[in-house]
Amino acid sequence: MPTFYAQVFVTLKPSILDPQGRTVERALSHLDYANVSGVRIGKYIELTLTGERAEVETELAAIVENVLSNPIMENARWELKEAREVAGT
Amino acid sequence: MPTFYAQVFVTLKPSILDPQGRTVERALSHLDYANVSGVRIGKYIELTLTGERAEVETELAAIVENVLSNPIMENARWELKEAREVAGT
Amino acid sequence: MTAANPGLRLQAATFGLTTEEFDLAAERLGREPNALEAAIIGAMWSEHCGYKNSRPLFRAFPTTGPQVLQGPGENAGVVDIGEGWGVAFKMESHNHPSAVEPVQGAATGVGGILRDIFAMGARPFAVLDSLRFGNPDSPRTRFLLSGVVEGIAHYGNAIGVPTVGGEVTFHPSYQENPLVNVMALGLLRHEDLAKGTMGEVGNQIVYVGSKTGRDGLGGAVFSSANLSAASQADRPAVQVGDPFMEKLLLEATLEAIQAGLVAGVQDMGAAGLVSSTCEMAYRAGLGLTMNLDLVPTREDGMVPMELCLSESQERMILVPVPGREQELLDLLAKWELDVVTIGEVEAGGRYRLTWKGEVVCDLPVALLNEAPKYTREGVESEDIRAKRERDLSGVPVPGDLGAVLVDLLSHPTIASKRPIFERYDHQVMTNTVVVPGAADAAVLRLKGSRRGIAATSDCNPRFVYLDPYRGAAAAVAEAARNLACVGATPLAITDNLNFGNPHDPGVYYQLQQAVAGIADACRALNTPVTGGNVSLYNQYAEGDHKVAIHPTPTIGMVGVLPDVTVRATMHLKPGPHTLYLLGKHATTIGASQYLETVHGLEAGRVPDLDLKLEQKVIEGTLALIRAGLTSTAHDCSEGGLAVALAEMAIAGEQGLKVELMAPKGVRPDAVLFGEAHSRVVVAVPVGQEPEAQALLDELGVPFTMLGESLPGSDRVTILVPGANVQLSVNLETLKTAFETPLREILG
Amino acid sequence: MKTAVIQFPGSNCDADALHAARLTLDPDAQFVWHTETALPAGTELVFLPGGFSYGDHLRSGAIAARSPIMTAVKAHAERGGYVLGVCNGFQVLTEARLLPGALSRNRDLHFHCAPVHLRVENAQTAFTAAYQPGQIIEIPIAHGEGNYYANPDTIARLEAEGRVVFRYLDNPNGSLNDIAGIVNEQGNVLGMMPHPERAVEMLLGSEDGLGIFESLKACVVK
Ligand SMILES: Nc1ncnc2c1ncn2[C@@H]1O[C@H](COP(=O)(O)OP(=O)(O)O)[C@@H](O)[C@H]1O
Ligand SMILES: [Mg+2]
Repeated sequence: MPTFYAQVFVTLKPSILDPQGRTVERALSHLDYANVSGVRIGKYIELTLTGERAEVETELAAIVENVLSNPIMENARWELKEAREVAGT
Repeated sequence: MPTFYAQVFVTLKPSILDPQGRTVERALSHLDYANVSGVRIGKYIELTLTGERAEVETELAAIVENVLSNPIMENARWELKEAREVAGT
Repeated sequence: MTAANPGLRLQAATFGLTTEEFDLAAERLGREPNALEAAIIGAMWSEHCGYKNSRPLFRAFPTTGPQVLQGPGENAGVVDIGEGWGVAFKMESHNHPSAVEPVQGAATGVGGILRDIFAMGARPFAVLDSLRFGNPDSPRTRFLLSGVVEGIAHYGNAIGVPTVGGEVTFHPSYQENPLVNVMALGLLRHEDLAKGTMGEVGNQIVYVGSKTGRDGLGGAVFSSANLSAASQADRPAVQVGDPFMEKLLLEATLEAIQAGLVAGVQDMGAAGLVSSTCEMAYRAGLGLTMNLDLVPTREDGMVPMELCLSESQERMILVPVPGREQELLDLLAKWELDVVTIGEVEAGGRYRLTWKGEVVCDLPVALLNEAPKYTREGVESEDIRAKRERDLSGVPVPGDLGAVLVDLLSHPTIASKRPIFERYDHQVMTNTVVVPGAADAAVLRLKGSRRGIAATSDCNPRFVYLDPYRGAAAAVAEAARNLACVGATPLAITDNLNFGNPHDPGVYYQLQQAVAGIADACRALNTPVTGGNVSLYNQYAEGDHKVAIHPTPTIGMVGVLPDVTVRATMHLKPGPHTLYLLGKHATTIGASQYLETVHGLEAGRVPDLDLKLEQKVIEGTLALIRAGLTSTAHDCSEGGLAVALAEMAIAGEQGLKVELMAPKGVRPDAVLFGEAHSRVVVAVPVGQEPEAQALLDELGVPFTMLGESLPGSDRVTILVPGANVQLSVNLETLKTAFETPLREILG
Repeated sequence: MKTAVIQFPGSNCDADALHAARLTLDPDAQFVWHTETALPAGTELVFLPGGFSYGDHLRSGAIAARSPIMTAVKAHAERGGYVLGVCNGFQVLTEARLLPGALSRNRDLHFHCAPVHLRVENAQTAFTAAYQPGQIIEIPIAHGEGNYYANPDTIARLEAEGRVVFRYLDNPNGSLNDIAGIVNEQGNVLGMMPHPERAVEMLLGSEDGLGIFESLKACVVK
């Protein structure tokens, strides 16, 4: 059965302020890295799934929606690559 | 001066324990999402920089290395897109 | 048996062995060890596991007494607190890991000491952290301090053991090499006391907890090796802790011990699988064979050396009671931990490891556990002697002593640590009766009993630096005094000996003298040593020039309150009180924080320590508290009497007025800020003075009346009539000076 | 009032919750392990304790909210049974959608353990009847992720319906509208960040948490 590598990106909704991002931004300006703005910190999740593409996609969508993110404050998107497409793996 | 959107991906080095990933993986199996393995949880950071591409790239590299990631435990990679290249922004 | 490699001897150093040690091992073994065996010997003979430089000195320690249920030699000591209850306690350092990666270094330090406690069959119920950092204004110190505090909070808060006390001091000698000493206490019923033994021949050896990865490889060696630019290369050796996994391991282990399924248990700490299993075999006087192929691994392609020495966190070795193996395995499986039987206990005292069907290690258990012991020549450093003997009569008395008081209160070593302990959950488990910052020691109640348990950790490194014997003894005395100040009878200590490189005669002298000082003080105060930990090579190599830390023998002490409702705290209580000093006024500024902070001098003699007087002051303090004649007590330490009084006023949000009747010819700054030992300030409700004084006289406790508390007033007024000095400072000014500094450092 | 304290792996105020419940509500209060699918017969109050269920990995409360026992807890709540979620228990309730909104990282990114002052905004709920309206009480907090968020409509609704039960006088974590505790529409589910179970004995410094347990007790008597 084929193996897929999934990358999931979870970010805070734009309307919600991101204290961590703000802190990093402040730190950066103190360290005088100028011209930096809009720092937002989210999650980057990697996982491996096996199965036919169709089922894997449904399962991943469910996992992202029900577990990996909280729709009240977060947006999430994901990418799926089949193992053999992935160079060097 | 051009504006760039940077995406930074910070992941734990392969040989470093990822307690989060381990716990999430086990939880997923309990929620019977079968066939999921190799869950690793990292950071996904977005930021905006302005300047000429060359300087922006040097600055970003430094920021990622010194502030956004902890080289003792983490690997980091980044992508840079110039604002006008980015669709819908 | 994998053949020995002739070239190995030349690489002895890579295994943390000198060529002499390598030859000694080969001689005892009757052959050259192979590479794996050499690495195992190197790890077991490292200071951290083998105590080759320190153990011989420990003979001086008193380790017995009716209150001692378990002395040195196990994972932690245990004292009897009555009613069938015992308290297991132990302190351990994680200095070098914290210097490299403060968050994980400190977090795994907490995890490690907690495992030592529940390996005794005790449920951890309190943590104290003793921290030392360099120059408070340097970015590195900010980085280390905030990282270490975050790490301790992360681990302790998550696993749900309150962090109820500790100390934080700043001195340049810790700039590159901070100290992170963590003490943990656990509660057990006498009958549940567990031991780190393999039990009897034929017993199974069960591995439980996290899988083994390449974490902190060679950590035991790493943490005993000089910290230098080379430690950049050690960085992948960082270990990551998981308090969630530890919580499961804790509950599973205690459930198994209480169910009577466990014949022996020990955590995998420094030098991981090897040190735990061969210490257990040694204690049982037996041998074992383990199959390394069965070790659960997190990564592919791990080789025996990695499997043996990995310091992956949250792992234990359990030895089932014969015949109940399956019950134990089932119980552990319920907690979703990796559980594997990896070997069996044998007669004959060999430590045998197989891998891929081949014997890869076959060593005598005794050889591994009997590291060579070194007693060296200690010689006091000339320039330290010179500093101590320095004549201080020329030091001017500042004009504005009120300003000095404010300066001292705002020195980070003295200033309030609230910004730190507010990041620790100090109330989880709902036992914390006296919270951090409220008194000289933490007090916890014991549910279902009237008793209370008190704990403290203390050391004044400046004292130890200037006079290792007296300074170390003073640390024990201060710890006992701090317990008395909350109403607890001191029971026993654990120690954490943080020193520089023992090959340096000056450092070895400090170690020798400090151990002797601890031993004598423990005898005098009837607080035996139940265990401890040694951390040497605490120095930073910059080229060929080495900076050793101040010698820092941290003392952790535990005491018991017969009735937890009968206790004292340091804040001045409502209503008029008369203030007394138990003990005698200070007569010297030698070795004081004042001398260092205000005059930039780290010099002078450490004040005399009279342990009989100390005992009297402790008795007097306890008597007053238990007779209900005071509920306010605070000892004098850094900053002396003036700082102690100011702290009591700040905490009580009221003023006070005292007259310090010092002996003739004593400098006022000595009376105010000198750091004489054996002094406690108490507040007696107006009207009860006669009773209080009678009691003190009866006990033969020297004391002087100082003055009165001033409820409703906002001025702290201190007079030294002998030197017609009067200082009077507004409470708000003192409060701000006291409360701001650490907020600023921590951001 | 028959009380069940839910235990998740990583709960660490479970014993505290049980101790407080036995002291104030139900001498026979019991633990219920997260893998159970049913509550003990006759359970009237479900107490979701504080802690770091599943190590707070991913999002605090996220994994616990999806464990087997929560199905039974939801059913219990729908039947009108009482549910009290404290700290991590509050986080679990929001993740389980038994309460609106979410709790995110404290504004200053730090864990805070300290006594805080709360105003009792609604003294007519099953959890607060024993307090005076507007009464100021002192209860400890101990959390790193207590920053309450909900979208503007939800906040408006919570305020309009008097479902903000406790409000911080001095907001420690950045919660919108200084919200410290809220109830669901039916008023039988309370989530709060402060720890009332740490404030039921003078020996530990405050008894201001007793009101919550006394209120609940009164409910069954009538
Ligand atoms: N400074 C000391 N004073 C007294 N006993 C000590 C000291 N250092 C170590 N010990 C004892 O030696 C034994 C091994 O110490 P250690 O290796 O720190 O324990 P662990 O293996 O749990 O880390 C323990 O029983 C410990 O209490
Ligand atoms: Mg140990």
